[in-house]
Amino acid sequence: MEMIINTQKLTKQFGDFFANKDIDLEIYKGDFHALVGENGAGKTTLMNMLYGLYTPSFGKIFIKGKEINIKNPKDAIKHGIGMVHQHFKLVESLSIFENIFLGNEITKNKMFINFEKEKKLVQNLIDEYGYSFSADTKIKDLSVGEKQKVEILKILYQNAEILILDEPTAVLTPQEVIELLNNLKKLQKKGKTIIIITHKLNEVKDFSDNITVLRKGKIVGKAKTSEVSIEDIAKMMVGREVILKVDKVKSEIGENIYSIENVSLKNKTRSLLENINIQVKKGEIVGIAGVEGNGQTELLGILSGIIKCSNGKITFKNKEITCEDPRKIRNHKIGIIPEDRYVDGLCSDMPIYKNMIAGYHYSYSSPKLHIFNWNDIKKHCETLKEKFDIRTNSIEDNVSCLSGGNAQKIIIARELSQNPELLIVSQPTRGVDVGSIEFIHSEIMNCKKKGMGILLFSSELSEIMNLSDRIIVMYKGKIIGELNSKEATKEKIGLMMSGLSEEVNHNDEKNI
Amino acid sequence: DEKDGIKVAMITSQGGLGDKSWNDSGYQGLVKAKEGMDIETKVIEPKDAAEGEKFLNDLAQAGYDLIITMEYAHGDVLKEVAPKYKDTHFAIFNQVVDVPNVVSVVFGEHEGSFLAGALAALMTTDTSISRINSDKKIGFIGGIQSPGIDKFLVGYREGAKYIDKDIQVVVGYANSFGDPNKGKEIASSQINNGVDIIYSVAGGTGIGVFEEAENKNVYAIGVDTDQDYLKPGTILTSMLKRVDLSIYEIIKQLVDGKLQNNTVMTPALAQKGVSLTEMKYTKDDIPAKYLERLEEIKQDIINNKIKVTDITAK
Amino acid sequence: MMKKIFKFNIMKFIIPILLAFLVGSIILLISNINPISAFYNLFIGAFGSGRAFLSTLYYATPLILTGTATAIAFKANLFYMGVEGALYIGGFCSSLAGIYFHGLPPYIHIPIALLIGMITGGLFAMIPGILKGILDVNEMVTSIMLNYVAILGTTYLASFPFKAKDAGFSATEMVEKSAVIPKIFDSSMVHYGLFLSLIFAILIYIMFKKSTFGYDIESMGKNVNFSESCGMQTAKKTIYIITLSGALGGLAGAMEVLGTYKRFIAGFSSGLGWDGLTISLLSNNNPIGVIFSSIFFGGLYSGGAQMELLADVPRTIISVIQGLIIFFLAVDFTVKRFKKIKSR
Amino acid sequence: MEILHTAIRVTTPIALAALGGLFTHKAGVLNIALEGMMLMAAFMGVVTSYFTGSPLLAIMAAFGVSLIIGLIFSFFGITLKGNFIIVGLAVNMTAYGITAFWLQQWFGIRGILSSDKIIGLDPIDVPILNKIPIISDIFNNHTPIVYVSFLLLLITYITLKHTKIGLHIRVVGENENAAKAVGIKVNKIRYISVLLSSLYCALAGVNLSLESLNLFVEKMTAERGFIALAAIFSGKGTALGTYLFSFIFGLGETFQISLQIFDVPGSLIQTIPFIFVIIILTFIGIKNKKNKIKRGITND
Ligand SMILES: Nc1ncnc2c1ncn2[C@@H]1O[C@H](COP(=O)(O)OP(=O)(O)OP(=O)(O)O)[C@@H](O)[C@H]1O
Ligand SMILES: Nc1ncnc2c1ncn2[C@@H]1O[C@H](COP(=O)(O)OP(=O)(O)OP(=O)(O)O)[C@@H](O)[C@H]1O
Ligand SMILES: [Mg+2]
Ligand SMILES: [Mg+2]
Repeated sequence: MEMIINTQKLTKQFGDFFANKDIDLEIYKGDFHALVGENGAGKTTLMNMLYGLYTPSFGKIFIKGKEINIKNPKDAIKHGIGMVHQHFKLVESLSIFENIFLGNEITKNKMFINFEKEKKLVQNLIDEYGYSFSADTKIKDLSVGEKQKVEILKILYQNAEILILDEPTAVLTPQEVIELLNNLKKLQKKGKTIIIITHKLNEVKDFSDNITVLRKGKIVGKAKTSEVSIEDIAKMMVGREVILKVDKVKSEIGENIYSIENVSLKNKTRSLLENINIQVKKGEIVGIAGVEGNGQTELLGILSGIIKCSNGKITFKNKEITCEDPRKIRNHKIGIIPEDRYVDGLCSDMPIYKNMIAGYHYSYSSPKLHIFNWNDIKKHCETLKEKFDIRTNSIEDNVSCLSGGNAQKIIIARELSQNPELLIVSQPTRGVDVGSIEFIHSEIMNCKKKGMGILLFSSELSEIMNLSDRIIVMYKGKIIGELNSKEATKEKIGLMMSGLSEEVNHNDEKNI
Repeated sequence: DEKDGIKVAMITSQGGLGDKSWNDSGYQGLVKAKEGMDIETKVIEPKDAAEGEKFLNDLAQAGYDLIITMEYAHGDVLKEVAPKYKDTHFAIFNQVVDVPNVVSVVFGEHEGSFLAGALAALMTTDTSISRINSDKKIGFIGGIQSPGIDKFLVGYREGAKYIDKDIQVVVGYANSFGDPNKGKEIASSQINNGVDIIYSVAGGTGIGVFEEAENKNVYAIGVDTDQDYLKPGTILTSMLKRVDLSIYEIIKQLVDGKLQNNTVMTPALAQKGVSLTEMKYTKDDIPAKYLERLEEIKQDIINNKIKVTDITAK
Repeated sequence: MMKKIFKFNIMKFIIPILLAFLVGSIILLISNINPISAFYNLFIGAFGSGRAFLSTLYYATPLILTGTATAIAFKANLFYMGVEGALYIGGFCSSLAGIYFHGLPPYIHIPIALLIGMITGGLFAMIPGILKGILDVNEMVTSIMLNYVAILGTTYLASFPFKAKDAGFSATEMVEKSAVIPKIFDSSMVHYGLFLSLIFAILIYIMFKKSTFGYDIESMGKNVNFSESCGMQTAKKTIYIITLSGALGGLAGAMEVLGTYKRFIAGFSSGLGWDGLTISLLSNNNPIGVIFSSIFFGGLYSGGAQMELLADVPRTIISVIQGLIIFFLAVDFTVKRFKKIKSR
Repeated sequence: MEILHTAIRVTTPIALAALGGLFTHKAGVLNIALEGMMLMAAFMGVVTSYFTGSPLLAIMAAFGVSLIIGLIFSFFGITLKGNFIIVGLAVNMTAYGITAFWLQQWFGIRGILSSDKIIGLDPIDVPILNKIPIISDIFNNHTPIVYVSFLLLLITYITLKHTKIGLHIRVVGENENAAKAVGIKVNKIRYISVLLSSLYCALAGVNLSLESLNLFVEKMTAERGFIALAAIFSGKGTALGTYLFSFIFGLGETFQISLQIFDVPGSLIQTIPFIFVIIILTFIGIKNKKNKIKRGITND
C-alpha cells in the first residue's frame, strides 16, 4: 500500500518543553487512522504541524514519499491536507457558504463576491451529503454538530485527500457521531485518507483501521485496530490498566433537596424553555439528556444563575433561590460545573491557583478587608493539585498551558473542595482522556455516596446511562419524558431525544 | 550681570504664537523693541498655564530684567513670584497685580468695542449700502465664552444700542479659538438670520468668520491686530488693541531707566491703546456722515461724556 | 519579589528612547538646531539636578493619579476614557469646597476639599458606569462625550456663576489659605499631593494584587463570561470600577486646583487625562509601572521646558520629539518577534 | 431646510473619517490616528494648493501624506505590534507638532496659513438636482467632497458587504484564527484597512481646509477624529449606522449653532450634541436590555 503521509523525527518544542519528540508517523493512502493519547500527549500539536499552523522545530514531513515544506495552511491545502480543528475555525456572523468559500471566494470582476453562485454550489454539496441545513444559514444559528458538518464540507470543498479531524465527536450527540463516522467511512471508500483524533475508544475500535498512540509527546504504540482490544488501547495510552466503566454505587436516596418548578424562559421571539419540572433527592444522580440545542444550555444557565428565568420557581432545601446570581447560589452550597470550560468555567489567562478559588474567592479572603493571603491559598491549591491529580509543572502557570482534561480537573477540584450539597454538572468529560474520565466519574460517584444530590447534563449517552439513577430527556425546550435507569436503553433514550415519544404526542394532542 | 545688556522675555498665553491676534501682537512689540534698542529677547510658549510659574521663576533666575507674561491666569502666580525677585520687572495684562515690580496693563477693549458696535449699528439698516439688509441685526462671535471676551461684547452692544435701541446683537461662541470651520458655520447661521455685520473676537476661529462673510457678501469686524488686509473690503474695520505699543512702551521705559514701580497702564481710546483701523479698504463704502458721527462718539468717550461699562472692572 | 515588580526591564525604555532621539536628531538637524545641545538640555532639565528632578516630580504628580485611574478601568477591559472629564468636575467642586468653607484648619479643610473632588469625580463617572453596567452602552463613547460636557460645563460655571470678581479670565475665586496643599520645598512647585498620588498608586497596586476586588477586576479584564459565572456580578462591578476610576480622576483635578492653581481655572488641564491613558497603557496597567512612566513623562515635560528655555528649541519641535518618543515606546523591542500562531 | 443643508456640511468631515475608521474598526484595529491623518492631509492640501494653485494636486498630496501616516501607524501597530491606542495618540501628537513646525519652517509663520494663492474647491450647482424643490435646498450647492462622501457611504457599504476584501476585513476583525486557518494574510488585510481609512481621512482633511475654507490653522481638526470614533461605535460598526451617528452629531452641532441666536449661555448649549448622543444610546440600550436574557455585561 502506498504511504500518503509520513514524518521523520518530527519534533516541536515550546521553550524547553517538547510537545512532540521524534515522531515517525506513517499513514497509508485510504487509511482510516486513529490518533489517540492522553490529554496533552501532543496530538493536536502534531496535526497542527501537518496543517502548517506550527512550524516544526525539527524533522521532516513527506507526502507520497516526497519531502515537503508546509509553511502555512494554504500550503497544506495545496498538498491536499484539510483539517477540522478541535476549536472550530468558523466565522460566526457569516453564512455557511461564505465560510466554506472563505479565502477562496468566487468573484465577479475579481472584486465582488458572487454570492448566488457560491450559495448554489454549497447547497448542491449540502444536498449531496444529505445534510438538512440551508446554505445561507448563519453559523451562529447552527448547533455544534451542524458546525462540525460545515467544517467537513469546507475541507471537502477544498478537495482534500487527507482529512484530519481533531476530536470531532467530542461535541456530538450519539446519532450525530454515528452519522459523522459513517460519512467519513463513505469518504474513505471514495479514496480519501482519514486521520481522526478521539478519546472515545469504542469509536476507534469500531471505525478505524490503524492506530497510533502518543504519550508525553512520543509515539508509544502503533497497531492494526483489528488486532487490539479497547482495554489494550487504553493501557497503551495511560500506561496502566484503566477501568472503562465505573460501577454504579448504591447510596441512600434521601429526601428532596432541590426542585425546579414550572421554569420557563422566553426571549423576544420565542419560548426557549417551557414548564420545566425537576426534583433532585439527596444521594441521587439525575441525568438530563437531549440533543444539543434543545434547551439544556438555557436551563443550565438558569440553574447556575447567569440567566434570569421568565417564570417558575427554584427551591433548594425548602428555600426559594429563583433568579439568584451565581455567587449566592454557590453560597448555598451548590456546586456548578459549567458546560463550556473555557468560556464560563475557567479564565485561561489566569494562573491555575487563581482559577482554583474562582467563585469562592470571597471566602478565601480575610473577612473585613477582603484581602487574600496568597501563600496560604497556594498551599491549599497544591494539596488540591495532588488530590485531583492535576498534571502541571506549577500552579502558577496559566490555565492556557494545560490540556483539556487537566483543565477540567481544576473545575472539579474547585467545586468539590467546597463540599457542596448539590452538584450541577454539565459535560464533565467532554474532550477528556480515558484516564481522566475514569477519575472524574469515580469522583462523581463519591459525591453521590456522600449524599449529594447531582444534576448531570451530558450529551454523552453512555455517561448519562452509566451514572444516573433517573434520566430526563429534553426536546424543544420541554421535558419529553423520564426514564428509570433500569428501564433505560440507548434506543429508548435515542427515540425520545428525537422527539418521538408517546407522552409528547399525547401532550401535543392535548394542546391542540 | 546687570551691565551686559538688557534681557527681556515674553511668555505667551495658551494658544501660543500664531494666533494672529493677542500673542502675535505682543510679539510684534517685542520685535520692534529689539530692532530699535540694544536688548536681548526671548519668547517662551508654555505647555499650559501651570508651566508659567516654573518659567517665571526660571527666567527671573536666568537674569532677565523684564518678563512679560501674556497669560491672564498668571496673575495669581505673579503675586507670589514677583516679590522674590525684586530686581526683575514683570508685566501682566488685563488685571492689576498689586506688587511693586509688576507693571499691570489693562486695556480699554470695551471702549474700542463700543466704537465698533456704533459703526455696525449705523451701517446695518442703511440699505443704500450694497451689502446691507434692512434687518436691525448685527453679530458677535466669541472664541470661548468668558468674561475677557464678554468685555468686548458688552462694549459692542452698548455702542450699538447707543445708536439705536432696537438693534439686536446676535451672539455666538465657537468653544475654541482655533476652529475656523466652526466659526464659519456660526457666521453662516447668523447671516441667515439677517445679520450683516459680524464682530469676531475669536482668534483663529475668526478666520472662518471672515471667510464666510466674504462668501455671503456681508461685513466682518476684526480684532486685536489690523486684520483688514485678510479680506480687503469685507473686513469693515478691526478693533485694534495695541499690545505691541504697550510692550514697546514698557521696554522703552525700562531701557531709559524710567520704569517705575507700581505702574498701572490703562491704554484706552484716550491713550490710543485701543482704536479702530483707518479702514483702508472700506472707507469708500461707509457714508462720510457715519465716520463723522463715529469721531464725535470717540471724543465723547474720551471726554467721559459717554460711559462704557467695563464688566471686568471691580 | 523586586524582580516581579519591575517586570518591565530597563531596555524596554532605553531602546525606544534611543530610536526616538535618532529620528529627533534628524529633525533638529534639518531645522538647524544642534541636537546634542537640545537633548543635553532635555536630560538636564529632567534629571540633571535636584531642582530639575523636583520639577519632573511636579509634572508627574497628577499623571500618577490619572494613569492609575485609567489602569483600573483598562485592567478590567473597560474602555473608560473619561478621566479627563472627571478631573474637571473634581477640580471644580473641590475649588468650591476650598472657597466656601471658612475657618477650618488645613488638616481638615484640605482632606475635605480633596474628598469632595473625589466624590464628585466618581459620581460623574458613574453616569457612563451605570449606562455600561445596566444598559450595556459602550463606555468609550459615553465617556468621551461626557468629557466635552464636563469641560464646557465647568467653563460656564467658572466664567459666570462662580467667576472671581477680580480675575481678568475665567476662574473661580482663590481657595482659602487653609485649603491650599503646601509645597514641599519653597523653591519648587512640587507639593505634598505627590505623596498622596504615590500612596494611591501603591494602594491600588495592593488592591490589584491582594484583594477580592482586584481579583474581580483582573478576571473581568480577561474573561467576562467567566467572571459572571463565578458570581462577580459584572454589571455592578463595572459601575464600581468606573466610579473608582473617575474618583481618582477627580482627586487628580482637586490636587491640581488646591496645590498648583489655588483656584479653578477654565480649561486648566492640558490633557492630563489623556496622558494618563498613554501612561497606563505603557505600564501595562500596573500602578507601580504607572509611577515610573509618569516620572518619565514628567521628565519629558520638564526637560522640554528646559530645551525651550536654554537650547532655543521651539515648542513645536518639542511636541514632535515628545510624540516620537511615545511612538517608539508603544513598541516592545525586547520581545523576540518569532512567528507563532496560537492554536486557541 | 437651511439647517439640514448646514448639517450635511458639518457632518461631512466627521462622516468621512468615521467611514474610513470603519474599515479599521472592522479589521480589529482601534484607529485613534484618524485625527492626525486628517490634520496632516488638511495641511498638505493647503500647502500644495498654495504652491501649485491646483486643488487636484492638493487632493493628491493629501492622499499621499495621509497614506504615509497610515503606513507609519500600521508599521508600529501591526508589524511591530505596538499598542494601537498609544501609537494612535503618538501620531496625533506628532501631527499637531509637525504641522505647526513646518508652518514655521516653510512659511516663517505660526498659527494660520491663509493666502489668495490657496485655491479651494467651490460648491457645485448640480444640474437636475437644482430643479427639485425641497431636495435641492438640502442637497444642492454642496462642495464636491460632500457629494463624494455620499458616494463613499455607498461604496463603503458595498465594499464591506459584497467584495472579497471587505469580507476579509470583517473576518480578520471577528475571528483572526479562522482567517489564518484559510490562509488569509491577517497583517496584510489590516494594512489595507488602515490605508483605506487614510484615504477617507485625506478627503475629510481637504474638506476642512480647502472646501469650507481656504486655509490651514494649527489643530484645525479640533478633535473631529474622536467624534468619528464615537460615531463608529455608536453605529455598531455598520456603514449606515456610522453615517447616521455622524449625522446626528452634525445635526446636533447645527442645532446648537442655531440656538445660539437666542440668548442662552453658549457653553451650555454647546453640550447639546454630546448629550443628544448619550440620550440616543441610552434609549437603544433600554430597548436592547429587554431582549437580553443573560446577566452581566458584554465586551464589544
Ligand atoms: N502554543 C503552545 N505553547 C506552549 N505549550 C503548548 C502550546 N500548545 C500546546 N502546548 C503544550 O503541548 C502539549 C501538547 O498539547 P496538545 O494540545 O498537542 O495536546 P493534545 O494531545 O491535543 O491534548 P488534548 O487531548 O487535551 O487535546 C501540552 O502540554 C500543551 O500544554
Ligand atoms: N461571601 C460573600 N458573598 C458575597 N460577597 C462577599 C462575600 N464575602 C465578601 N464579599 C464582598 O462584598 C463586597 C461588596 O459587594 P456587594 O455590595 O456586592 O455585596 P452585597 O451587599 O452582598 O450585594 P447584594 O446586595 O447584591 O447582595 C464584594 O465585592 C465582595 O468582595
Ligand atoms: Mg488536542
Ligand atoms: Mg441689517
